Amino acid sequence: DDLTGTLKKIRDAGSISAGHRESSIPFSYLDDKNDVIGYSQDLVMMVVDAVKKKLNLPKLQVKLIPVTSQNRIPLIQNGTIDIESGSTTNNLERQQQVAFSDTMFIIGTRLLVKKDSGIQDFPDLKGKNVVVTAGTTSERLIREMNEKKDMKMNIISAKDHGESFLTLQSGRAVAFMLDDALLAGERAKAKKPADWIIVGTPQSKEAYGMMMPKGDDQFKALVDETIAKAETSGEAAQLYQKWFESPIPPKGLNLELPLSDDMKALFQNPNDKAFQ
Amino acid sequence: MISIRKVSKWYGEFQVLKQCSAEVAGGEVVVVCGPSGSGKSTLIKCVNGLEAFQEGEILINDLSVGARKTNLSELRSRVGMVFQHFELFPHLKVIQNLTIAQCKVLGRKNEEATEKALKLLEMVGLTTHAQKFPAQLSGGQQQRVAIARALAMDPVAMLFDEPTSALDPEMIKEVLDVMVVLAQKGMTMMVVTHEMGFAREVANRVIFMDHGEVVEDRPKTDFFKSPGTDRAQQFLSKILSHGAEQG
Amino acid sequence: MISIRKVSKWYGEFQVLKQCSAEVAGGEVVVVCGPSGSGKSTLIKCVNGLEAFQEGEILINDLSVGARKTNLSELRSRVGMVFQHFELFPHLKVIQNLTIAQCKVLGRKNEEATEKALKLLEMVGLTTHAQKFPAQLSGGQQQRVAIARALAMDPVAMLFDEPTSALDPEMIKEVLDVMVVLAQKGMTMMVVTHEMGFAREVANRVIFMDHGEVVEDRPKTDFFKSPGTDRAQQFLSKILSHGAEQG
Amino acid sequence: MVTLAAGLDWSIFFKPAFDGSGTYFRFLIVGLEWTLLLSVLSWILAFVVGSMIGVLRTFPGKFLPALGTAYVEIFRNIPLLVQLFLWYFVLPEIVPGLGTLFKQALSPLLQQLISGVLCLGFFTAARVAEQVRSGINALGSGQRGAGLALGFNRWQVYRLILLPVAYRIIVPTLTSEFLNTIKNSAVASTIGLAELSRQSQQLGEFTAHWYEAFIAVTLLYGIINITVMIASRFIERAARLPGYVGGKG
Amino acid sequence: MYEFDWSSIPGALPFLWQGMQRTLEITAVAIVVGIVLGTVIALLRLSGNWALSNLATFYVNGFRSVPLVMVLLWFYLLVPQLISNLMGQPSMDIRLLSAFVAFALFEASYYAEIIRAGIQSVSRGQVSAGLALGMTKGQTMRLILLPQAFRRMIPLLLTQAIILFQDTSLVYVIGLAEFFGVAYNTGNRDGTLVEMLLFAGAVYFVISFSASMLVRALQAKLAS
Ligand SMILES: Nc1ncnc2c1ncn2[C@@H]1O[C@H](COP(=O)(O)OP(=O)(O)OP(=O)(O)O)[C@@H](O)[C@H]1O
Ligand SMILES: Nc1ncnc2c1ncn2[C@@H]1O[C@H](COP(=O)(O)OP(=O)(O)OP(=O)(O)O)[C@@H](O)[C@H]1O
Ligand SMILES: [Mg+2]
Ligand SMILES: [Mg+2]
Repeated sequence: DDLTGTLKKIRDAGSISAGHRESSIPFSYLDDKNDVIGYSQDLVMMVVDAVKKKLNLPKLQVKLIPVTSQNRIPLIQNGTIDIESGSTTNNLERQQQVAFSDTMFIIGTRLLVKKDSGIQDFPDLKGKNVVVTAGTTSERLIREMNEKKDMKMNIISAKDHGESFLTLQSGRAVAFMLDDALLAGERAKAKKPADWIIVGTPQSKEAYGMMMPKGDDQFKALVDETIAKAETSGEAAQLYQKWFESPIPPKGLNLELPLSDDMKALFQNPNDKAFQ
Repeated sequence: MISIRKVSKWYGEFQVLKQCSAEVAGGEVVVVCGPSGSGKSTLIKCVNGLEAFQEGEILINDLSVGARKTNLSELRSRVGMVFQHFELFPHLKVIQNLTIAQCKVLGRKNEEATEKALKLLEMVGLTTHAQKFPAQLSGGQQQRVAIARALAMDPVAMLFDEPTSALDPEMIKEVLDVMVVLAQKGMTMMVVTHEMGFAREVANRVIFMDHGEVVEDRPKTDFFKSPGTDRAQQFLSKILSHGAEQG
Repeated sequence: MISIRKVSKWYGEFQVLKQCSAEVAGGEVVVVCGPSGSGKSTLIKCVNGLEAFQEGEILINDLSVGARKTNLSELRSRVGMVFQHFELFPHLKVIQNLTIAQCKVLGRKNEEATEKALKLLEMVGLTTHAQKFPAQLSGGQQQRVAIARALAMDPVAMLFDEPTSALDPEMIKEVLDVMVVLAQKGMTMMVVTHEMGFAREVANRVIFMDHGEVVEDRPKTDFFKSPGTDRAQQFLSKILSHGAEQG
Repeated sequence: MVTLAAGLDWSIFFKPAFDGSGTYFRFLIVGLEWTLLLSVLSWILAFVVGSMIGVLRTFPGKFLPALGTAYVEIFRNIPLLVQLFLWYFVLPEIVPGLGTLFKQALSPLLQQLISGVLCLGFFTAARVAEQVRSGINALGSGQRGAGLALGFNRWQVYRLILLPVAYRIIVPTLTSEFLNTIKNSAVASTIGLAELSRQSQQLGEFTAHWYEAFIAVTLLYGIINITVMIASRFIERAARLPGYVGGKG
Repeated sequence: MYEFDWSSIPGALPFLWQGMQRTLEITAVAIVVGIVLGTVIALLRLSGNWALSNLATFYVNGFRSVPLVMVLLWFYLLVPQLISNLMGQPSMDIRLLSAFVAFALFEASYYAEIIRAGIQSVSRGQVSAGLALGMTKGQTMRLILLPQAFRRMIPLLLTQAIILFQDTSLVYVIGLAEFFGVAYNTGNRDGTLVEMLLFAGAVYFVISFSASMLVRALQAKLAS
């Protein structure tokens, strides 16, 4: 028949390799039984089901492979994984290297601060220490802001979100700038989550998508179709409810992040547009 | 038996051996002496092919050491060699030191090799030490084991490179005694040594080397009575003078 | 001058020195000999405090070596010591080897130290080698530098621990010659050596050690004529026999 | 691999970096500078501390060498990354007064640098100590005896006699320890220091050209390595003593 | 004052144990393959053949000049392609396989140097003695040189193995759940990074320290 690219490879191998993250709460992470769970993971499993159906392979083997921010793009490129679903921002640079599915989530970049710190918004950060995770859009944005508005901030960039939050907790920084959904996830890890709040005007919007090999229209069409159907049918909204407005493993905390207008718009009109 | 013919050797630019010639007939004992750095060790190593040389020829029982087609391993197994620093194999027991080459090179059975080894240990007076490791023996004992190890291969000739110079004075005698016995049994021997007492007792001829050259090669009595050259004269007076009042 | 009184020393369980006593008067030359491992080196190291001992007493010019209040560095700087393996400082030129302790320990000016050093190099016949590094000298030359280095501190006595046993036979004489000159100049010396020629020529007394004990301590002529003990007799016959036919 | 090589785009190194500091090439060079600064400072600390510990381990008696041994065992048997966390995150918290002062009085960059240098320095010191000890032991007891016999005190014996020669003997192993320090300095990216490996990661994140980033950083480490090795050859040659056949026989 | 929260540890213990097994697997494979390959490379370096010895030198210097993290990343990116080119989709976990390959090749370069130094530390006289008895070069190497060299190297080889054991912690960069990776991820997920790292550090210390004590005891025994 007329299968090409990834789908053909999946059928020939009898298995699909899906990349996931290990601690991107609540998108893609390991629970206390070492199972991969999360919003993005639920969505990618829908994609897997669609692949099974399309290839008529109910017993298709699913290989879950943890990836890091460093190797996720090369691993798509060299074919080790067929699809990656975590918390990867769809942007123009990355589109040069890989293909992105329809958007599964839209975030705004905001600040996590101590409740009693008195910091309400970005202008309050003048002359303060701010932590970001190295390589994130937030790092780019905050450095630009520092230059343009001459805010004299000390910008610390830590290796990963966990270490950024540790830097915040140890008092080395007064604020941690990151995607609001991930900040909510970080806050959920805190020893006293109630001590921390997310504040500030969103500085940018980012669209999360699944990554796939570039130039494989057949596979992308199948993935997009699956995501679009989930979003328009209300299944995605249910997933949202499950991961952002209910208690989640491992500690049973509720992120309490209400559905944003951007997300509502997305669910009505699925698309694969990047914001940058 | 051993015939060294106009052998020259260079290390890079530096010429260590200059047209050296010498003959050792079967059953003869030849002592080689000369100042440090004169090329004695190099010459003796050339004889069993441990060092290559660029010019000349060395024959052992009419087999040419330098020739391509000569099987060096086989040749070496028939010429025993004893080193200044014994060079026993420290990871093997004394008895294994004596049997390993018999088994691996000559292909002897282990029992046969062990029997031979024990006989030789008896000869050098070390039967009781067969199960020890070399490090557990004194220097003199180690050197006697080394001699036995070389003999175990049934060599047609033996080469010695300063076999006593790393020994304490009291141990020198026990090693020399073994060598004297060997000589008296008619073993062909080429011995680099400064022990002139030994030379006087058993050598047939003395070869004196200096700066890579064989300067003298004369019967021992001639040599000791009146060395033919000034260099040998000087050398002899130096190494004998501080022991002059001995004995 | 040096007075060793009932000194005992243990390494753990093992007793190296057993109640050793000996006296060396000013200007006297005493040779210490004995089989390997008998404790000669240990004894001589105890004399200038390089090894500690547990019992007994050693006095140098009435200063007790073992005593707490004795300034060991100062004491050592006044007793010269020469080692078997020369132990020149390889990173310093010959001249610096001779001046460094003069400057750093005795606080002499560099010019003064250099002058002294050159005088001593002349005495040992090595003036032309002042600017070389030790490794560029032969063993005999190195040992002569080592003697000069010890002399540079104006020692009241000199200790030698087998100063010639690491040397090639031809170099032994050049070192012994220097030592003979020293002895003739009236230096107090305690010399561990097997060179019986040297002992005969300059020693006043010979001390024979075995198993950590001072077995004999007698004037040299007595000692050589008829050693008082079997052990010394045996030892002498061993170390002399292989050189018996020499000279 | 062939298809991949064709897809590599080297022009990204001449595009402006995300933080406006210049091109990405310049951006990597900044990382290289931090790597070198961190490594050199750590090395100085490691050399000084390591020499002291190494000397301690060659002292007579029991107590002082045991102290040196304890140091070496502790710093050698905990993974470097864990040690870095201890220095940067844990220590300031459990030493209340000083820790708070450290966190508040110093700029973040300085905190990172100091923690990084202390961590790498003390870690490497354990390894330098072993080299120094083996260098001193290689000299045998004779040199020590000769020094003492001339009336030098213990300190002078080490300073004037033993160490100058021991250092010469261990130049090659010290070189490879320095190279290790350079490579190990990559852990400092964890606490946010913008050293070479971190910059290459940033380059990958912001341009998505991961392969180019990996290749560039691998090459840069290779270049540092070759440079240090060449430099060490010169040091070795300069330190070599005339007539002294160092090394093994 | 830092409030420690050790609550993540009990639940994570089974996974930490699994991780430790992985760690030990990688260590073991790297030691065995590393020593075998390292011996070959060391022999090549000493072979006297210009081309072979330069090739071996290049191998050793190449691996030693790049941080282990980069080696791991490279192999994780390259090994899957090579494998699938050679034998189609592998059945084994590709990360584990990459870690095996990367560590084994990397360690071989370190072992090669240790082994080379070990061989060179055996005096030349031993070679002469072997040859003088009529042994061939191969026999001399096999029966005389290598047994002595290995005996001398054992402490160094084991010490290197301890370093290797600690270095395996770096495979967390390729997302393989070995001991350190499990500890790190658990800490990261639960916000107990400091505690989990301290715990991991303690475990590494206990194991490495005990091992190095054993090595020292062995060394003392070999020396006597
Ligand atoms: N591998 C080598 N490379 C260069 N020169 C060498 C080498 N081996 C020996 N020589 C030189 O060759 C000369 C002769 O050396 P050889 O060892 O044969 O002398 P020798 O007479 O045995 O001296 P000794 O009495 O000290 O043992 C010496 O000058 C020595 O430095
Ligand atoms: N540090 C040490 N620990 C234990 N035993 C030692 C130590 N140093 C020396 N000994 C032992 O003490 C004894 C005397 O040694 P010493 O070096 O004084 O003997 P020696 O008479 O100088 O022998 P040689 O002629 O071989 O130099 C020997 O049995 C030796 O093994
Ligand atoms: Mg020789
Ligand atoms: Mg001695």
